[in-house]
Amino acid sequence: MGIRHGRATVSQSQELVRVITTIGTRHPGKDSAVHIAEGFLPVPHAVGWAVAAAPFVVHGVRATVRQVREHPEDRVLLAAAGAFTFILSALKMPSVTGSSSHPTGTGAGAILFRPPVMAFLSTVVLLFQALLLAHGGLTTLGANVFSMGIAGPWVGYGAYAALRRLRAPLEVQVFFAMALADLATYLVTSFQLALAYPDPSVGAAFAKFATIFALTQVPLAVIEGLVGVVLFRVLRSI
Amino acid sequence: MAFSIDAAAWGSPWRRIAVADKALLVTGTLVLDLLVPAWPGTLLVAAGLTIAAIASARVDWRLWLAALALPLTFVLTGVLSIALQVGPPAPGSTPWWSWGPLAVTAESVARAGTVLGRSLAGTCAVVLLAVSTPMVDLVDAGRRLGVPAPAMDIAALMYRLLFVLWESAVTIRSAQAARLGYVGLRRSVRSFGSLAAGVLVSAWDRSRRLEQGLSGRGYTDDLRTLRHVRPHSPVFLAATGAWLLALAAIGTYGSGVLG
Amino acid sequence: MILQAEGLTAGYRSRGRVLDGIGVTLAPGERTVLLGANGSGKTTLLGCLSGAVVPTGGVVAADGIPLQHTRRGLTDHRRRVQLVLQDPDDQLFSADVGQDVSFGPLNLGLSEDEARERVAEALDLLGIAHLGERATHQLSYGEKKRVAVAGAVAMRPDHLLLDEPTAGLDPDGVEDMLAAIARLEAHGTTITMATHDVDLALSWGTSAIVVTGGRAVQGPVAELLGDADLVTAAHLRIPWPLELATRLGWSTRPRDLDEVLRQLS
Amino acid sequence: MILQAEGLTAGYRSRGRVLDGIGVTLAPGERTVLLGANGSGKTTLLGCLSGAVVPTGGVVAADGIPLQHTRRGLTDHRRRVQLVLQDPDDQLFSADVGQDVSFGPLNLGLSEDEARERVAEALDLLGIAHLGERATHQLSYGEKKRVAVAGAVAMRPDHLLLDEPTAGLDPDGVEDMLAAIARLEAHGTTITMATHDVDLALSWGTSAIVVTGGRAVQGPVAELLGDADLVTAAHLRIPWPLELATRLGWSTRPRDLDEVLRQLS
Repeated sequence: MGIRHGRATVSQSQELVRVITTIGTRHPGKDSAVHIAEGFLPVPHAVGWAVAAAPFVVHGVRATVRQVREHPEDRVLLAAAGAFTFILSALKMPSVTGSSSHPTGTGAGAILFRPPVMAFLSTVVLLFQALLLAHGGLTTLGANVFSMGIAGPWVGYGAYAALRRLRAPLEVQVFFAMALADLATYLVTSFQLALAYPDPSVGAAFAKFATIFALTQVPLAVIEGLVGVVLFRVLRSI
Repeated sequence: MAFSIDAAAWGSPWRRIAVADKALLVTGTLVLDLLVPAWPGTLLVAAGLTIAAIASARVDWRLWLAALALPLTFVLTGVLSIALQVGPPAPGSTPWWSWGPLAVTAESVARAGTVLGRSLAGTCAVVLLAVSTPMVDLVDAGRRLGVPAPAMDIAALMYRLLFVLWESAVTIRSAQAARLGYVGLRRSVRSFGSLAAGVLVSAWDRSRRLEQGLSGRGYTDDLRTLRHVRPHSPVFLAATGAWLLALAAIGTYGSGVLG
Repeated sequence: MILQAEGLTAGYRSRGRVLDGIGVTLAPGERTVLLGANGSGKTTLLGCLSGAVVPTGGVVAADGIPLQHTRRGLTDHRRRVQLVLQDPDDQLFSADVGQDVSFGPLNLGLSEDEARERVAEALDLLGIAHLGERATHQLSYGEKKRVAVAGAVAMRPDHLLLDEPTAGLDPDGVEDMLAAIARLEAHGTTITMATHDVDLALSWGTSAIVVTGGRAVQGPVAELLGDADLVTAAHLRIPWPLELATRLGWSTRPRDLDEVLRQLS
Repeated sequence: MILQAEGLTAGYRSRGRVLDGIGVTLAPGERTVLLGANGSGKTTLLGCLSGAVVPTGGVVAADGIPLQHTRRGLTDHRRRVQLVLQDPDDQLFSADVGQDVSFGPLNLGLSEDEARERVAEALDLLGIAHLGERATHQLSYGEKKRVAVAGAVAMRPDHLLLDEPTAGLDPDGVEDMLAAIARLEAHGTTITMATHDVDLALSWGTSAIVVTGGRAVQGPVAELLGDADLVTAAHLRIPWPLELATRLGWSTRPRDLDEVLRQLS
């Protein structure tokens, strides 16, 4: 036995087709339906959502800075938390429909690290997603931070806190925190799109966007909730 | 080796250009992209940036196309949703197709076309920044802009840990798949949940170890390092200026002609 | 079962082609060692053979039947070929050892009793029956490595591919791992291991695959590792018994200390 | 500078006492190898010597002056003693190689220009000047390991403690690392390394420290590694040249292939 030679030559056009069709298997975070892509929002909307998100992010940065001034070692821990959020959102989740989908992970983040910190970490995560995965955008960053970094974590955290007060089992708390955080993110995104393209009215447009994205997002939210239950079960057993 | 955009950025000839210069090109283009009439403005933007990317920034054309295709799912879903109207068509619109409360009109298709163009051109601009500027350079730029050091330290560490954790995630996932953990939805959800837990545990473990490693290197508060100093490039700035002016001029002229 | 690869190509856009037309054969009864520099593509090759990596060209075949990268094809393949990677930390994802080892059997659809039996058998073969109820994060590195192998063994594969099974172990740990591997072989499993340790490769292996420049050369281990040109090209080192034999002008190829001593006396 | 430990005890709540009264001396001009089984406490001992781990008892002293575990005392100590951990991912925090290496010098309070000079010197000594602007995550394992050493070298320490510097490297990578270590020695740095590779320990080291059961034995490397009782107790293995010499009844202690050949001829 020796070295084997011979390799098929692939034409450029075949190569192109192959690159485009296989990128999803090699590239994390190919397609999620929840981040508004670059160029999708008119200038007033892009600016408006950035202004709306800014106070939360600034508050998050302040909270984070205060925390690491007191505990310098938390710098690495918080970075690990952010990296975890990014990785989770870049992983392909099992899906019912067969289309690939990614968890938002903001529900778990909100429970583990609290919403203010998540506002800051999510901003960095979204910036990384825009620049490392061409996922989301820069002019749409404010809108995406609002839906994924603010609305999602607060709704998730709210559900978690309310169910905790009601003494619901941990599994139930986690399921609803994760699922509702995901749902809230997608509903806010639908609302943002409806506001930008109110055709003919914001209400009708919201119903339209919400319905179309619901096809992928509702099963996804349920699965994300179930994944959360497994996640916290494993964490508790360690 | 999943992050091909990042890999391209580290080897880009445009890495030598100051981040501020590139930021001017990209943000200027992004703003004009949203302001100029979409057709033919956005096509011009996309074409110009593609030429700049492939001819000057030496981006592999396969990577360029693949990166532009990444937001495709969202863009197509979004654009088709905009083309589809719900409720009675506005007075004066030209209906092309209707079914019950649903309608597609010339105006809604035009709007969808506008968004499609802006999204394509905008994605070109963001990807051009992404393939020519590694994250560390952007973090340094953030520090110069006065973002608090701890926040930038966390962003920089996040970027570093990302790759370490990604390796873990890929390994855990393939180990699970090898033992048939992704056969059937039920098992898949369980495996994915324990994958998430595994990555989180590994994140904690890594952060604790890195914290110890750093304290051995004298880490007390800020993570001070040397920064790359890249002078402004007059040629690049002149070209950027000319490009933005041309875009603005065509935009103004175009809106006069096309209304 | 004979596991083969032919004309295998694989690569990543950022690094170019890692494997560039590779053909190898893993036959039952052989002990194959896989050698090559860091980054030469050893791990990618193991990934292709196990089905974890989809090659860009070429085929992987089990008993002559090409592997289909469909859900069905991969499931069948994974029952017969198992890969254990170098770092055990990322392969143990359950809280305790027994749970982790039972992951595969339960996914095969076995009953709890059958799975329990498989777990006991696998732990036994690896010599770690006493660890069954321990928490995975409390184990030593060497114990973790053996648990990771047990997880694959519980699938009862025909072929077990091990990436650096002895790396990072102390000399006693290496001996324990090799003893466990010998028990697995006696149990009918064909073992292939990738290693940087050329002395170990020579003393343990029968067949060798040397990967260099995207290509692979396969042959008897003592022959390949004694080939100075190949060893240099592959950034390896000639094992000391072969180096000693060459320098003394022997025509034999001793594989370890005992064979050297026999030759000397 | 002589680095010493006396009566050192250390432990973790979960594992009990790891070091139980250890005394060692690291003298300039010596090449000390630290040997012991996985979990024997080698890494803990290195941690104590570098100041990273606070011992529960005993002292670490530099030129006879005991180390104080205050911020001031530790800062002084770290200028002179640097530890490089086994896994480079535990120490490299920056995604940019040059920036990472500059961390130590800037922490010493050096100016940017001086720091830049130190970075260039350190990368040069490690033979990785070409990696200065590369991304940490794109490096091979061997390259990462050398960058981690460069980060310590940029502090210009008198003593460099390396935990498993050659583990996981291919034979070429091991050679590159040893060549870099030789340059550092020529530059005046005293090197101590912990390793599982007894053959390497014998051929490279002059003095050895064997850690077993919480205690340490220090002596000439060929003597300790030829001591069958000690080697067995410490879960090690006798290096092949010493084993060969014993089996052939030689009175000499050859350290590597060349010395074996000289004896044979």
